[in-house]
Amino acid sequence: MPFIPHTDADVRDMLATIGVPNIDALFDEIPSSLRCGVLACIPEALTEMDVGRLMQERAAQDGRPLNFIGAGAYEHHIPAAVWSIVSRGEFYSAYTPYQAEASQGTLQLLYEYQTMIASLTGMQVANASLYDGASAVAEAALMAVRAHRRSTSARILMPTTLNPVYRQVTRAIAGNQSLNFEMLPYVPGSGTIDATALDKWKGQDVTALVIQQPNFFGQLEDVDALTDWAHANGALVIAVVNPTSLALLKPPGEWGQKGVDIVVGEGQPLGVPLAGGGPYIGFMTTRMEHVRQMPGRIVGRTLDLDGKPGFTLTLQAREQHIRRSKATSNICTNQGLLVTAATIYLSLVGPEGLERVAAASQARTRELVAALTKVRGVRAVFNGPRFHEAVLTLDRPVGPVLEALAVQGIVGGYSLAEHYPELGNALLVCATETRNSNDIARYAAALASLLS
Amino acid sequence: MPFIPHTDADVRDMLATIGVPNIDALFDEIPSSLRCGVLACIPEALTEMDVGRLMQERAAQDGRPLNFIGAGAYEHHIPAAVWSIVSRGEFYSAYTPYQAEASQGTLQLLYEYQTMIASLTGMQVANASLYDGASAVAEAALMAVRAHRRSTSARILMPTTLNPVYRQVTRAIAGNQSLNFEMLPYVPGSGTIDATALDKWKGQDVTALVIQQPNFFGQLEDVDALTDWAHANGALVIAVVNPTSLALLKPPGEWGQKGVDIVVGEGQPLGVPLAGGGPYIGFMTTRMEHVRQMPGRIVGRTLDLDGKPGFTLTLQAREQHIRRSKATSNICTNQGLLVTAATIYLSLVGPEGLERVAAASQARTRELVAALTKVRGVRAVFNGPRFHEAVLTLDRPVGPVLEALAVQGIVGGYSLAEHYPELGNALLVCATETRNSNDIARYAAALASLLS
Amino acid sequence: MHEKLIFEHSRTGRTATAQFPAAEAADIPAGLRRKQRPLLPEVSELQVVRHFTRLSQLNFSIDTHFYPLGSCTMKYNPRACNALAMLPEFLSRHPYAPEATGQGLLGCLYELQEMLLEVTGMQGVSLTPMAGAQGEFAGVAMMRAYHQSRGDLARVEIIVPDAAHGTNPATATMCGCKVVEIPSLPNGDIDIDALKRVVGPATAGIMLTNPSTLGVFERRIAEVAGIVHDAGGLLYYDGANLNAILGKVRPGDMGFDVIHMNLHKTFSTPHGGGGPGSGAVGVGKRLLPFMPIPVVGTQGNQYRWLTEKDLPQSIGRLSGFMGNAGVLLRAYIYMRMLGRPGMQRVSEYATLNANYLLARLKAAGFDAAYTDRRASHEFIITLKRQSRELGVSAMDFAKRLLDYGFHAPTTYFPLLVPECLLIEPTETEAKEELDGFVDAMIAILAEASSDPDKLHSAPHTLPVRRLDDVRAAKQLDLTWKPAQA
Amino acid sequence: MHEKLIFEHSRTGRTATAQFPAAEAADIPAGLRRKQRPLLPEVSELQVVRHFTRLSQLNFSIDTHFYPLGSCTMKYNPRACNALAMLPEFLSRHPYAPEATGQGLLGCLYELQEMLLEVTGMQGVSLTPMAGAQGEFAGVAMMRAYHQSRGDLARVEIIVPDAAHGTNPATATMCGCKVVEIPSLPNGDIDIDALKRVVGPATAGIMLTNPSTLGVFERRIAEVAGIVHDAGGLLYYDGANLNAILGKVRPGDMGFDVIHMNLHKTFSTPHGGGGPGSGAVGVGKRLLPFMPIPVVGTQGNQYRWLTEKDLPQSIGRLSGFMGNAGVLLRAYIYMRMLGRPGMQRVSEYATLNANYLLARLKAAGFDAAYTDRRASHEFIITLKRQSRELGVSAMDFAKRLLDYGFHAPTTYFPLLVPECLLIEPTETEAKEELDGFVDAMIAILAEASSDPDKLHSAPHTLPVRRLDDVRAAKQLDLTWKPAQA
Ligand SMILES: Cc1ncc(COP(=O)(O)O)c(C=O)c1O
Ligand SMILES: Cc1ncc(COP(=O)(O)O)c(C=O)c1O
Repeated sequence: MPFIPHTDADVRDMLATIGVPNIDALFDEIPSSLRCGVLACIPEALTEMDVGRLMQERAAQDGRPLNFIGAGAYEHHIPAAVWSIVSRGEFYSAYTPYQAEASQGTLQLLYEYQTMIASLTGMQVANASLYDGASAVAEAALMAVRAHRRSTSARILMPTTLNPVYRQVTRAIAGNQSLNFEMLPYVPGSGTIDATALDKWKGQDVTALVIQQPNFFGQLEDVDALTDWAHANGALVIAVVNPTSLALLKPPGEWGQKGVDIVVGEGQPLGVPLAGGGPYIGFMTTRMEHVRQMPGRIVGRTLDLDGKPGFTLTLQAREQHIRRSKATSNICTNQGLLVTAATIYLSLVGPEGLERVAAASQARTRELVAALTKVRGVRAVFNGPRFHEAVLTLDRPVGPVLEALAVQGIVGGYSLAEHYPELGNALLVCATETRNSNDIARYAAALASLLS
Repeated sequence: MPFIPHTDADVRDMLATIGVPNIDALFDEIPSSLRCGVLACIPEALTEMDVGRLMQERAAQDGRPLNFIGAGAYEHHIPAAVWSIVSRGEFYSAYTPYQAEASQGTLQLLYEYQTMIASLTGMQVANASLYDGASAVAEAALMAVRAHRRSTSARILMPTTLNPVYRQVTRAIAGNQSLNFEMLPYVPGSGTIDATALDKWKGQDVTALVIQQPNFFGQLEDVDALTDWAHANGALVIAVVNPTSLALLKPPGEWGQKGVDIVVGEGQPLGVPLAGGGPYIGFMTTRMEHVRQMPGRIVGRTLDLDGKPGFTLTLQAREQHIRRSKATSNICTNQGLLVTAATIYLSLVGPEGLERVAAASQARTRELVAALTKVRGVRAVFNGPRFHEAVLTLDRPVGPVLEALAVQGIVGGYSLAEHYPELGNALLVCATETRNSNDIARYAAALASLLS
Repeated sequence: MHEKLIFEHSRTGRTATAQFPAAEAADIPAGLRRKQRPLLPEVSELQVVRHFTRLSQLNFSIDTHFYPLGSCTMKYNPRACNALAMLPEFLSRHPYAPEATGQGLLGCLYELQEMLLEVTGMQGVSLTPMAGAQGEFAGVAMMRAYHQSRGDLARVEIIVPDAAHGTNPATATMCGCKVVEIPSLPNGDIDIDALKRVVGPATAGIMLTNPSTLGVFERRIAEVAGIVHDAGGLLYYDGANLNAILGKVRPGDMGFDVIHMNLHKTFSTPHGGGGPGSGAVGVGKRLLPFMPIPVVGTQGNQYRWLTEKDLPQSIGRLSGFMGNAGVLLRAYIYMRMLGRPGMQRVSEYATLNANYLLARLKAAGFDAAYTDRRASHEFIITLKRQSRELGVSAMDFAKRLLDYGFHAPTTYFPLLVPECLLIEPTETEAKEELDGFVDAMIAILAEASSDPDKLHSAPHTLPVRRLDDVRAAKQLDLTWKPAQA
Repeated sequence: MHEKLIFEHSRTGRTATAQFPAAEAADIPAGLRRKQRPLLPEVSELQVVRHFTRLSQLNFSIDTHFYPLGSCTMKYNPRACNALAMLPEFLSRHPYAPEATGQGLLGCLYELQEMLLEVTGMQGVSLTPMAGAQGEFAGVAMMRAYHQSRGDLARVEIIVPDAAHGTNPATATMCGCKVVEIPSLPNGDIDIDALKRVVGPATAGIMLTNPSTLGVFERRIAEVAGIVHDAGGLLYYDGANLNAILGKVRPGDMGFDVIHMNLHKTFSTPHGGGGPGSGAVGVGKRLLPFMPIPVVGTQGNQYRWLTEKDLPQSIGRLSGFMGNAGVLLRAYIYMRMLGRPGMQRVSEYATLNANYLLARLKAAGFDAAYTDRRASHEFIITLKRQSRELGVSAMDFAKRLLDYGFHAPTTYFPLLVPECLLIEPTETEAKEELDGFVDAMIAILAEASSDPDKLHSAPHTLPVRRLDDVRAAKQLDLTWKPAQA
């Protein structure tokens, strides 16, 4: 039997020990009226070999097109060492380190991760992960409401330059607790938050301002001024950041006079494959004063009976298994294995490597924009500094162009038609260090021939 | 620097400790006239990302054609667990277990392997591997000469049904020690050894008779009679076997009245990928009386200082690092990692699984032969029982047909033109459990259209 | 074995240059630039490999130890699921790549939805929730949305049994609901009278786990369903314990309106040292319009994502893209390998193992929390008596078990059973392994009399002795700081 | 930690059915059929995974420990080499598939040949030998074939220094040659006078390792070459120590006629617990026609195998197909990542590490075997003095090092240095690791005075204490036997 070790003799012995005639007798507390019949829609079992062929065929159907989308998930080089270690059974098949003494590997790694991600964002403490970047924004909004004792409005300002799906997810999750989300427009020329629009909330009770840097368009926001405005106005600041960019960009802990209050983001760029959308990593860091309001697991260093250092889950009184309905969040299972990947990735590239990855990605996008805007009918939409993403417009609807590119094995970008109809035929494109000049030339040539 | 951890400060400190001004000074014992210049033909370094792309492109060039060749290397299903464990650093990056106490993992595994492979072949003892099946035959021939004290002829009878490359390799390796290889023809109808031809050596000093089962054509030899003839004639018997087949076929230890003396073969079918020809596994088993004549590492179970069982390399006095010019072989590094794969593979499939793999492979080849011989111009050459390989002839030269099939992504078989010109347009084909009815139909259809 | 922190291996200027591109100029205005490099280790590739390989060896895991952690279903994670979910085409797929280039993946997910429908008896499935707790969130949010869509705005109370997993009440709160707790009876069943007392016009629904987290099947489930439905509430099924009933009874048939499944439990995707998980939700007819998006649908012979346009009443999106796709693939592959009879075997052998282990432990002198009940796929031992008589706690037993080479069962959950161990052996463990566990429990019980300190100070053979959790929480040390020069 | 034998986990009738096809009838005549099933374990997939994962943890390895095993070049094996050599297209390629379907693989091998030519300064390379010893065999066989092709049939003697690796004399014998041993001088150089005495008309050639296995560079190599060549013999270079001179001096330039390289050492393919290796051979002009086949050649813009048709004087084939192709791919990938300057860095930092470690050990009171010499990439410490004074052997030191978390250096080789440790740190180890090793050596030396029994009975912290090798050889237990019922 696949994965079941019992021999006939085992079963006989075990039934005798229990004192029942057969296995079915063990289900005698289930009312017979409820018992179900055969699961007719479940196919017959396949051997590993056959399921292997099936999956290979499915994979071959999808192929490996050349990708120029970012929009929240980025294709970076992942060193071979990362997943060969992540896949080790001791990481892969362990669970939440409830028994600290038997889980020092996972716990020490999480402590190392917390250190790295806190430092990367310029904050003091980090949790051990949330589900993904989008849901992390929702958790941050809820946390801000808890953490900001003097604010009663539960009003969260969200710029339209924040990833639109993050806005949707935040509403879907945090909306149930009567938070008020109000929108902040962007300046058409720069694609960054319209700071003058903030006047509307001046002197009002605002719980928190969310700032995404680089923003969804890839443009760089004036984070210092925005942070200072929020703090001056009594609001907390939630930063939403791309961890790769932080090798080059000022960390949120240093934005403005005081630095932000909560930082969240999508950790996928750090060694996690695109994988069709997940599993990824939601990360979160904050100041020490807010640590008891953080959701998620936190690992601390302590001592054992002999005075030797060791690691354990701590501040569990925030969590659902202790605090139940009063917990900071319902999160239990998180994204541990992906955090393992991120920690190994960050260790391999180190501070210099992350900087180079970031700089190369920026340079490749620069090159991409230059190449594509040479194509007749294509132009860049926004001015000003950006990281590794850019918005272009075409002289015709984007959807059919993307479909035609896909036929040629090119994934040409993300259409902004649904979320930003005001931009016309707009397209968000991205190139990381994994795209080389040939790739870019191939895309430009394909686009040129489609638009000609 | 790739893979080198030294910082500038490290280098300074280390040079100071040594007392030299720079690294180059450490090479001052090399006569300067001998120092070489830049290695102009070595390309610039690539990052892992770039070498990754390069290798992906090379791999894509080769594709994954549908394979119908065996001829000594067989495509079987390899459970995913096998290589995920084999690739663990503790197996992958360890070396020969010279320090037994720090290598119990490898040593216990080898002991388990020896047990499995000895039992599979029906013999008493096994070594921990030789390079591959071909070189194992050479080692077996040399061993037979050492082991057979009463024989002085160093005459080895090799049937033409033995893999022709094995014959070449045996000559290339053992030929230097003045062994005499004499050829034994096959019966044209059955493709098996012509027993009547043995009369020629009756009563003569023959050191050993080699028998391959199933033979190179996939046909089953009359191993009992051949073994008994050899023993009656004072010769040892060297069996060359396919380990998968031994789940169904009588093990060499039971051939004839007394069983054979040495068994060798290619262990690749046991969890080792085709991989373009290697690394594979040469296995060897024998009777206990000959153990001191065996080449290669051998692991034994013993006790430690506390009386606890443990494992260690043993009978090292046979080996080159102790016995030097009088060693049983020069082999040192062997195929340890592949043995790891084979041991895990055999543990996963177990006795029942190996039997099913063997039976399914035989059935698929039966199906293949039936389908291909329905094609006009194709016929089977030999009668009689076979395992999972068969010789067919075409109505035209094989080479161009195989090339045309390759263009369609089908690797259609191994041409026997070079080694068996007497068979005409002959082709050795094979199907294992990994080929299904669709595959076979696809091949038959392609062949039919080519030959029409 | 002790392994330094990765930062302690770091030296300024050390790099693994094979792993990143050559230097390139960045174009960032000065005011937005980072000034000081982050505290990332500067180490060689070998140091990274060695450090994390050594760290990994400090863990217990399914692949190395029996791991009977109750409520977590620590069963074998087939290696094929990992290998095949990591085929390069799947890994390199951008979630926003056109659907036409993802028919292979979407096909797998669609079939997974269909299979989950079949095993749960529900009417619709959404795969998007990223863990059990998010599945719960989706479920309760759908219940609220349902009531609101009918203008039934007063229904804000979620009834939760006292034995429920902590995520249940926490989820209700996250959905803006009020939690109403009801007690369990001494036999482990729900207190039906208490239930009757609390239901009413404010009842949004009830969250149940069946078999419950007490390790027993709620026998009066049909009655419970009737009471809640009659009061206008809905029934939520916490699917963490689906392993117990797979192919035997279906939540849909028991009257549940919504269910979340922990694919990382019943369908054996990895636990990964804490995650990732997947909390797919199944719904009955009434909740179909409210499912979280995206869901895989078909159009002609193509698969495509159903979004807000298709499900305008959806509770919305819960993740940036479409949930933990890679986890879903693993579950799909696992289900295809089990196939139809394999599904039933899961619950049969999981239940056999649990009842056998319970019978043996009872025979060895341990007390079952619910004596006259069948174990489901897990069961509870209470050490209340031993604690009183010998002064050893469930925690002491748990820590000492580690010395014997067994991961501890879940301790102190459910909260209502004193000094409890919740034990879930799963179907993939062999009888000998269970026997070895019983032997260890017997040996520890003997030590508890002869040498209780051995238990109090356990573990003795692991990389660290018992850790000071109080200190950890009081003297917070959550990140490493470089020594001041 | 102790792990049972896999056979002890076996139970009759237990299977891992996901791993093999359904039952099918086999068609074998009764007389040729197997009657009794072989002794293979009957275990579940989880049991297999758990057993071998646990076994793996009992090993020291580069990935977990500093492993300064002299003459073995235990450097970091980049993970990329493994991952990329295992791309499915390479793994699934049948060696007899048409060359047209293998241009990607053949291209890599061809370029590998070219790069090896460049680093060795030779004229031709064959990749087919499957380990160093088989490379040696190929080399000596080519020397013989050369002499025989010239009718120079008397040349059957191979000169081997006493410090040579055991494979050298063993290889000479396998090639049907006679071994003539010559001594080394106290400074580690070859005794040139002795060499002069033994060369003559029977000399087929000399096998040298340079730097020698004594860890020093043979300074008078040009003279040695002259003497042997003048006598009509050829020079064989044992490339096990190529790591010491990569990019600094080339065997071809030193006058060698043939060389084997251990790609599993210098070019960092895995050691795999004993193998696989690869012993590619390089040859000078005179030996070009004799190279073992197959070799990769070009024809037009296609790669193809050169066989007996192209090299009719070849010594022939040494393997069933074409050697350890997968190992060759790993070496190719490694070389591409190192690139031109990376080659030189290998020898520079390997030499730096060795000389640093030697300097520190000397300062700590250990005796270098060759005091006034530079270390190459490795060096020898002799514990003769400590053995005499304190009664502790090199073996005791080696075993005690294991307790300190270091794999032992090579012990008792070369045979001519008493109580020796041959130490090769390799370039991929960090200074701190070397310092830690020195600290351990100092601590052990202190123990050798204060508590020598601690050394005699070491190791103390591993899965087993010191093993009884004598018993192993006397009471042979080479396979497990089931208990008689
Ligand atoms: C009964 C029960 N409900 C819910 C959950 C929550 O699932 P997850 O951890 O995936 O969020 C768990 C898992 O721990 C559980 O055991
Ligand atoms: C000096 C020397 N020569 C030859 C060899 C033999 O190489 P291999 O083990 O690959 O056969 C070795 C390796 O151990 C060696 O160190």
